[in-house]
Amino acid sequence: MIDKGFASIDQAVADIFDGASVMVGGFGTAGMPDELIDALIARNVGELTIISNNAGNGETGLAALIKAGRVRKVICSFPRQADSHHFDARYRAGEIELELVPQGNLAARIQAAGAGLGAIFTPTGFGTLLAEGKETRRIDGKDYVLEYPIHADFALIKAQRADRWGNLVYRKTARNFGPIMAMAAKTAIAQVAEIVPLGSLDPEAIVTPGIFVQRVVQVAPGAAH
Amino acid sequence: MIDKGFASIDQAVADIFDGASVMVGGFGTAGMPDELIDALIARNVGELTIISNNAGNGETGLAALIKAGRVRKVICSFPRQADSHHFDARYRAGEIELELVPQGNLAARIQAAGAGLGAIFTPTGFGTLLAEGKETRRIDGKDYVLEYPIHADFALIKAQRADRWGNLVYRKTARNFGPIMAMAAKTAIAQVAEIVPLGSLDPEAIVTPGIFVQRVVQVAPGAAH
Amino acid sequence: MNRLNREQLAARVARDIPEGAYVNLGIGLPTMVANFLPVDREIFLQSENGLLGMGPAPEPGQEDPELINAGKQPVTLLAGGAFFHHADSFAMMRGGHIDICVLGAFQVSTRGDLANWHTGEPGAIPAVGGAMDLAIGAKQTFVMMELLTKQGASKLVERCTYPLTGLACVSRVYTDLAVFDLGPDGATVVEMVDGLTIEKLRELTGLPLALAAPRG
Amino acid sequence: MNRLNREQLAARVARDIPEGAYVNLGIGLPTMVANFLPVDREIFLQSENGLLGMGPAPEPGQEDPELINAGKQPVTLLAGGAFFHHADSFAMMRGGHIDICVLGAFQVSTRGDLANWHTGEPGAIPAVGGAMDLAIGAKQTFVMMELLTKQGASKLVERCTYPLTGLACVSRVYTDLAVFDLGPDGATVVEMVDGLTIEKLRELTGLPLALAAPRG
Repeated sequence: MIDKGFASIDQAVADIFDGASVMVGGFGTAGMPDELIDALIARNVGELTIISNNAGNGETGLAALIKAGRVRKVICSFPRQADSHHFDARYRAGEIELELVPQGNLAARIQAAGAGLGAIFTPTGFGTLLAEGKETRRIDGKDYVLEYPIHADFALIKAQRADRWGNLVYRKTARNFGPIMAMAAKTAIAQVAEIVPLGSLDPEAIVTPGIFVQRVVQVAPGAAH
Repeated sequence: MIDKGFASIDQAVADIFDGASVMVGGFGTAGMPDELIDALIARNVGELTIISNNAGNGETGLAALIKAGRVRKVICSFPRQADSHHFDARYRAGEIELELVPQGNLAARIQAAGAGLGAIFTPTGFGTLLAEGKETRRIDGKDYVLEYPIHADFALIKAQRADRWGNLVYRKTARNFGPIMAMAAKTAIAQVAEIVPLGSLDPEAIVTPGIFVQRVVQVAPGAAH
Repeated sequence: MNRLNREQLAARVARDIPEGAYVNLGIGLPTMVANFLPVDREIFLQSENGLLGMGPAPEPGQEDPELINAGKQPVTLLAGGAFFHHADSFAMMRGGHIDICVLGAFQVSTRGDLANWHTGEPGAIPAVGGAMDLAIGAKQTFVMMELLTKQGASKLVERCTYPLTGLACVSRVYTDLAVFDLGPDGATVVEMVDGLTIEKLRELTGLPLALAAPRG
Repeated sequence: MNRLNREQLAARVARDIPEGAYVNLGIGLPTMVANFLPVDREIFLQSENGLLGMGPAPEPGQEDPELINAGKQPVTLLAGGAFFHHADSFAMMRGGHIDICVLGAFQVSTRGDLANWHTGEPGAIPAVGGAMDLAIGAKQTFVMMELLTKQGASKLVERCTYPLTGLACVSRVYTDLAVFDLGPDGATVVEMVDGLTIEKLRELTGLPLALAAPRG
């Protein structure tokens, strides 16, 4: 019997290794897998490459991971925010590398990785600093930039409900990058509010089929672990 | 008030023009928008380019459109079937052009059109007859073929339920190409079993948001129109 | 000279958004346009973090941290709205399914180049978000901004000096002093506030502005 | 020499599919493998027309024309199954999420090239379906076929003469006479039916087959 459920959140992240590339879901705090990130911080691995839309807010989640000095590189669209002081400090100190990617290209490159494409021509960014040095091409009278897929060793995402096969449904705008990150990572780990019995998720409404999810772990809202 | 519902199926296809490119959903007969195709046949326009997975079965749907001599070109993955005699005859007579596309590339090219990409590097077909003459590239040790998006003037698809904003949900494996064809066509026309009041579709379970759908028309199962 | 205030400017933009339009309102000033959309028009607001059919801010106490807009403010969902993931959301944008995108700007060139993501100051940490995708994706990109900087320099320029967000992507600019249509032939003044003349506007901007023929 | 019949061959393939595997079974002979999967293993069958967690054929009278497999036969969905659209379905394939794909073949070369979509006969109408995507997408592609044509020619060949489906994509071939592992160094015989010798197999195929070391 296949059960992708993990009893503890610490076990779910136990094999994330030094130097791993880790996708982290969430847009701002919506969909941010805080408890998975806390468990990752507790593991004391470093030199991580983080792929996420932002680079942490305030003192929790990604910001805490960065504060703890575990991150070597961030691939994101929007690192600078009013309360992104931990990223800012590390970046200004030259301790974190930043690859800035337009948000839609970030999504498209993650999706391309999940779908096994080798590269995509996207119009976004053409003629800007963020396309400097990149291959471009005019196709049907419009200009495009060649962008490559972004794969990752792990994805940490947050969903609302899962079953033991790893099928996921999300909640409102917390969905954001979750479905495509699950597809693009070798090991996708989802923290969910509830693990429900097999067959209780509507097969027409499953957003992420279990094939894209390797581990699920139930996290009571606000629970310690 | 926006109401994408059309009272008659004939009105829903009334502006499909000679020479138009028309995507037709369905995999075999599942998801095939038979009534929309019948309405199209009744319109007597020709020189159509049809993008669909198959090239018609038996005597109905696409097969009838082809039999009626309305189709100049078919872009599909699997034209030849035991009962595809109308396509076979027109093709052998040199009256229909065929662009054969591997099914996954067909899906990816349609999705790329909907997503505004200029081209994609896909591994499927590399080194085969279907990639002859196409640009190829080795990326990270793997070989890819450059494929271009497939756009269309119209998409004819079948869904289960719609609301007046054009939101769609599908039924089982009749979903197949519907969601991506809706994205790739200038005018997506969905025949549905039921038009429901706004707000009755679960926003978490809407498969095709209304932005991708221009017209919906309710077709009672088996009804004449 | 009657400069439009922020509310008046938002209301002016809102007037040009037709019923049935799919619209993305950028962070900051453009977000205010939502407050002035005529209640008798159904207009679909998209937010690139994954919702379509965005409604107004919730009542106090009704905020849901998982129902936010791209500016990370709490919002609501209208009946008929839908949620979707980021790749589908940006497919809406990049694929040309959004009719109108309204953005703020540091500078816009007369041929429609947009600069709104980065001041290019040494030491500034760059952040782009969805700006570049929004700029080039929609069928029409509108900019709303004050025409002049606090120092009196025109933000409508011959050529942007800030790093670009997108090339030739802005079709119309709404400012506190005038509305401009942009294109390969440069900027055309579509309307001006009371008391402003085309000569004065040319002087303020330093640009050879054309004047649109009065509408029938 | 005990040639495996179709059922035995399907059972042999089924034995090698581990619990938890995501598997796509091609049209025709490979579809039969489903009938022999051990009931004590949870194995996920994917069908490229948009379902995962495919169950057995429905009871007579329970067929649903909108619940079919890629061979257009009526099937069922297991509890825990899911539906999705064609782009997501082929992302599962092309993106390497499917563990094992089992396909039929006209020919397979010793380095794993596959020919299974087109005989190349003059006048034949070509049709490819998902064959090329399936061939190159899965982590492992298995072929099941009779080793010899009716005329006695080996379908495992040095070099395919039929038009190719994919290059170097097949890792293992199950036939009625033997099982072969394929790779850059050619074909290795993993197992043979009772009464068959490596010498005889070399003679039947005309290939310099290696013999795998017996397993511990």
